[in-house]
Amino acid sequence: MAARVRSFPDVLLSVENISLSFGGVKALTDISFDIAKGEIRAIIGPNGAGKSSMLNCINGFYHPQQGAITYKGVRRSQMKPHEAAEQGIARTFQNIALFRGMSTLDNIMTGRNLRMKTGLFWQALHIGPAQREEIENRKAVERIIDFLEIQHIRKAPVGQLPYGLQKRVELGRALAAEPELLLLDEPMAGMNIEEKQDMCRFILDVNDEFGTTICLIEHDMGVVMDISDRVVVLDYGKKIGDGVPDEVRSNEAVVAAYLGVSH
Amino acid sequence: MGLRKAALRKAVIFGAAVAAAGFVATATVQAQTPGPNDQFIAGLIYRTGAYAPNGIPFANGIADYYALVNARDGGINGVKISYEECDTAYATDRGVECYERLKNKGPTGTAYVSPLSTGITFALTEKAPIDKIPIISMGYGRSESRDGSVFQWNFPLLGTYWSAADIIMQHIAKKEGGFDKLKGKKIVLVYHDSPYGKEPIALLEQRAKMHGFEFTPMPVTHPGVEQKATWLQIRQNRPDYVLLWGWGVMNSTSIKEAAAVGFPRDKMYGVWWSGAEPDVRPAEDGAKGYNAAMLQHGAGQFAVHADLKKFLYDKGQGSAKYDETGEVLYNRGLINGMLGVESIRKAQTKFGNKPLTGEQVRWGIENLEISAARIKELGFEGMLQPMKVSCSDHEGTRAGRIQQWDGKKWTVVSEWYESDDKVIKPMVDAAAKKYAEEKKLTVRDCSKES
Amino acid sequence: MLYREAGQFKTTYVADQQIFPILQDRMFVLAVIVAAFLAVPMFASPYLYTEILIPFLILSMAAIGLNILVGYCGQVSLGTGGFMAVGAYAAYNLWLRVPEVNNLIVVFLFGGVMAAAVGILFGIPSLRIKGFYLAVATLASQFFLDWLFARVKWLTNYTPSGSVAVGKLEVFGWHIDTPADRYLLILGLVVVATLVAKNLVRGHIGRSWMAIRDMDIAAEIIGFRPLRTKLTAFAVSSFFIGVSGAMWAFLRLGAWEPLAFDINRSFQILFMVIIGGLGSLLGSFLGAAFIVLMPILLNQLPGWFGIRMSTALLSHLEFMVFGAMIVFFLIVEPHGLARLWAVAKEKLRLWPFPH
Amino acid sequence: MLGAFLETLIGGLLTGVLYSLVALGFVLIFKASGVFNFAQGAMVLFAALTIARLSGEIDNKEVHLANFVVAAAILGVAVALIGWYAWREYVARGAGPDERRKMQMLAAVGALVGGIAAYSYGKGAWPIWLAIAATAAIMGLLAYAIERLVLRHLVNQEGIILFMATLGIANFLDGFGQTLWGSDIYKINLGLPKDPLFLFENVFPGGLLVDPGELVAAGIAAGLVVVLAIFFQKTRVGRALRAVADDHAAAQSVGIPLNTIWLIVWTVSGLVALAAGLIWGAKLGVQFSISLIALKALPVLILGGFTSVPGAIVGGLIIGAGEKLSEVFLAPVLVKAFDLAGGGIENWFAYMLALVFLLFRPQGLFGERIIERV
Repeated sequence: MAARVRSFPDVLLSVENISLSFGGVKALTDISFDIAKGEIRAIIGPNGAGKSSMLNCINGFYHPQQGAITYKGVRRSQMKPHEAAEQGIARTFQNIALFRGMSTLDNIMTGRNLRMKTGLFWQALHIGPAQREEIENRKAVERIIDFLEIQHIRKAPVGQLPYGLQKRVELGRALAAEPELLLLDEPMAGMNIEEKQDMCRFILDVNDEFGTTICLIEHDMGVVMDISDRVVVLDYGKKIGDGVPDEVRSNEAVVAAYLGVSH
Repeated sequence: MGLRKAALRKAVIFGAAVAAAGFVATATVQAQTPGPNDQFIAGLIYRTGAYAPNGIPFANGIADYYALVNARDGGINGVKISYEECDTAYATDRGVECYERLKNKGPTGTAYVSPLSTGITFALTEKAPIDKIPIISMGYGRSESRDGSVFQWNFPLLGTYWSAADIIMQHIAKKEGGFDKLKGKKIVLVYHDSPYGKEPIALLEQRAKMHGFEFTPMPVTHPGVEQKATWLQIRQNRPDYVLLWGWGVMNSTSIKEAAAVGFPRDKMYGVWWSGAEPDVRPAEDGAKGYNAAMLQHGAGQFAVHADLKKFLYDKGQGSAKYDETGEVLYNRGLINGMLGVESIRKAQTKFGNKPLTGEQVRWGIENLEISAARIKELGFEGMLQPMKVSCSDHEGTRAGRIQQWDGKKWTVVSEWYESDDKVIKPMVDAAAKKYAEEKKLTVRDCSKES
Repeated sequence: MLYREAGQFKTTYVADQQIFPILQDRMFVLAVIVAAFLAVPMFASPYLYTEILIPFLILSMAAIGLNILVGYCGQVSLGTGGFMAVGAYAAYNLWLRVPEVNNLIVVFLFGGVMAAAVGILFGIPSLRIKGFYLAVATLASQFFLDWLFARVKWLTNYTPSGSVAVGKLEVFGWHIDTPADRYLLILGLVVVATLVAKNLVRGHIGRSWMAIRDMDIAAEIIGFRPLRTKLTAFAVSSFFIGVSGAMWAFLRLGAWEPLAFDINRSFQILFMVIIGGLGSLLGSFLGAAFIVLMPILLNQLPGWFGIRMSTALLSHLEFMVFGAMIVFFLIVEPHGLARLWAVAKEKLRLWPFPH
Repeated sequence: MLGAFLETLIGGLLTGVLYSLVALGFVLIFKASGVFNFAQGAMVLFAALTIARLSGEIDNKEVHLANFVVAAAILGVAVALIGWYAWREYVARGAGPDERRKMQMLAAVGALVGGIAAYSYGKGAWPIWLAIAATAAIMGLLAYAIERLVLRHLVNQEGIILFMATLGIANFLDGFGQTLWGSDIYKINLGLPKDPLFLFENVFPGGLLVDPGELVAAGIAAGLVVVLAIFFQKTRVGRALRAVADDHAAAQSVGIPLNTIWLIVWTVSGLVALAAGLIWGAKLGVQFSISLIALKALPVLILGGFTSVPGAIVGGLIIGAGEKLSEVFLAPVLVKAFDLAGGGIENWFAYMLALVFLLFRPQGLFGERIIERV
């Protein structure tokens, strides 16, 4: 499958000159790039390149010492993670971060939490608005369960599911929030070919059907080049390449970084 | 799972072993369920926990007296006493559980209950009128409960904490040369932070107001092993006297800390619950000169002890060692037992020689009168003053003395004092009235009681 | 063979979201509740009421409260006794000072609300402090509250002894005098409280607690506000604990002092939650039953076999066996009695076909 | 005023050293096994009771024969179980020299315990050093029993489960110790000086009060802390302990036997309990109440950190001084201002102090900053 060439006029999020360090250790240095509305954007780079740190900055978990992030036209330097979530940024995690004590259904329901507003009183009685709200959201979650083809594990505790399914549930939880921007941290790590194909299909479908903008980190170059519209490459916390897959593939610095050539 | 199975097997073996050992060790002692003609008495005592050193001798004394009555007299006018202990560990909730468990035992339920804890007394005060079981809180409990018109079921026999505090203050005043000499003096109360320790504060505040001395209460938290800050403050404030309202290990710790900060022990006065051997012995020489009020009796062996030796200890049936039967708290247990037995005896004159209900025994206590002759007959001469209980006076007597520890034994160092009813009576009336109003109780008219 | 769910299909989400989706479970629970309300009063003795059923029910409610905090939200607290005391003393002061409010339910709710407020206050450090640090930090509330009720004279209506007592009680004109009255009132409140707790933990609030418990960072990134979620848990938990504290004081003790709510109470309730099962409402009941019954049983067992041993030995043995049983249960089933129950049920469901 | 302040400060610091000692017992076990050992207080009581009863004059006042038989039976069962375990290992693995030595040690310890029991109930009091040595052996045995019977079966359980298990152990030990040795108040006579010292009497009116007994006790505690520090830093076992504390799995993978390490660390904290019991017992008398001093050490833990030995020491001093100073100088002010029924703020003040500190520094005094990752 050849790389797709699509055009995206609107910028959804732009990262400007971000620098982040932990007690003197530089994790990110002066990084800038943007994510356009509707595209699939990949961040690649060797281990320790700062990819996950970059996602953590975008959704407010880390606070970069320098630079700013503009999202939907609003520029901010600091933000709390739940604020990012409220503005429509959802994500999955490199190491599965499901709520192990809960069932698949409940895990995905947590993704709807921002849309569930009834207060303690109605919740305590579990009638009227609370029950209506629960059922409405349950319907939405059931659509996601159908979409991800995980009906059979609906009531199973997630801790006991195989790895691939857990990843899928985690994607479901992120989707349940109906995000505008979906951050995926290595969604296919540790999967076999079949599982990867399934996951690719889900990602592309999400992008197509719901118009969700996706930013993903992935190591499998084949997958990245196939599904992403644009790719940004990090190495040692610095940006060394940015562009459509074909450009990146031919970028010398990128090739050097991946082949381990010293520079 | 193998691990768990192994653990399970192990625990089963272990539990079985514990149980078996327990059975073997105790099978020699036969069970005593109260018979149909026995007078049942529940014993809320403690031989465990933080207050065991003081609880054990008292529990031994009370148990021995009942055993003596059974062995020597064949019971109270032929009605055998069936006595069962329940360990409260000085904890209110456990005490209430013990009470609930034992209150209906035997043919007529327990004759009365002596909780040996002011906290438990407070809790049972609410239950007694419903269950119709009298409470003998000898030398402890609610001070205002001596007013029988409101507290029909409470009997703080031989003295309340207000009486105790008043007797100590009278003694101090006498040493200083009169109450008017107390003006400007500093008196500190070091107290166990519980209803027990707080009881005397009201009276001492009243006396402070009357005589113009400066009164400072200083609480010590349960169980009272940490008193450094308290005694450093005492050292810095240099009070003229320190009153001690402690219990258990708190008492000896206070005396030790007093020695450690160099506060003169002969300026320390304990209540009668802070004046026994376990309180002074651990402090060794540090306790020399320490004073305490006496609940009538002191240490020493009297006529009744000869009976105890003859009927119990010579047969190996005593609870303690015979040498220890003259200790202060053991003697107090004896007296508590005796007053209970005499109350039942009194009640039998009206209701007949058979097991009596708590309600009947209540009448017995309220009409209890023990003359000097009777005291002698019972073998308690030298331990007790004559007393008379009535509807309006559930205390019976308000007399007390002061004793001093000379490093080896307690010696009586004062004459008899009687607490001043001019001070106490109005306080009792006011407090009882407040209680009755809070609880919306109907008050008895004592003038109409026979 | 009776315990089968075959043939019970759920056609609506409402049906699927019932508390007990299996018909037999529903019948069983209903039967237990009916029996508790109707059958028990026919044979129960005052001792059974006052020393077993009433403490069991009240402490079950406290255990439910603590379970919400520890089991559902993952915040270990050793301050339960203190919050019970808040409930008790708040209720006492309302009852005493506003005689117009003579309805016990209102009094208890007030106790619960005050406890919730205090719970929120002491829950604030949970944002920064985690795990055992938080557990020990909650002891601060325990000791502070103990002290407060022993020292501030107004709270105890200037009683010289610091011990307070309540008198005649009533609910909507129903005088609560006998143990049976107390039992029925408590039972009613506990049933309602359990239902409320169940509704909360199965709704979005409950999910937010569990999310914080299972992985607080992920929960925050998904959009939960950690502080608000934790404080909700502290508030709801303390509310239940406060109501149970008020019930403990009014309906169990009648007269009490701060010592009734000391640190041992906190440990006792934590025991119930752990032995019963973290994150299980059923476990709260099982744990409470175990912890209430075990000491009484151990204390009386030798007597039933006609053995009389010295009181001290009996008490010490009780300590030892109790301690050993705690360890034993933790080894056999760290997830608590509720898990044992669930395993048994699962077996029953498949019986007689083990696989 | 300055005199009063200094005096209180000194008294607080001396008390603080003892808090440090108890806290140290907590820290050792938490560091090596992640267990928040609430039985530390019960261990202090058990050790103190054992010393007091072995060295004290013999009177069987309330230790009835029946109690003794039960206690001996329980102890016997415990020893037998351990023996059974060792035997199983012996059969399963073949008689390695290690196993044989273990069994010999076991037999020796069992015999020692039996000897102690028989001797102490048959004859007179022991000299204090012998009582201490025997108690040390018993604490070792206790550690062994706890490791075998409890901890081994709770490996990989959550912290709170382990915490609850230690509460169970604490219950058991409280009952066991008192069944065995009685619940009266007993003396430990270390010959500590009792008369108060008054220093600088020409500088401060009345002099500065120092309790020489506490001074000696603090000296012993400080010495013990130094010994422990050397043990941790310089010896092979100490290094292994630190390795285990850092990473269980890694330590195991390089061949450090986890069970042995746990045994050692529980024994060491048993010895720390012994020292604490000795000092507190000599000061206050030995009674059930001293098992409650464990509560006093908890604010030290959160202030100093659960895993930091220097934290326990410095934390203990701060808490000790803080609570005494607050009680002596702050409490009277509060009492006046709010018309309270007496002070007594030291019980919660230490916790509040630690709590407020934690709000600003969640990792404690000497902990490292926590970086959260996803």
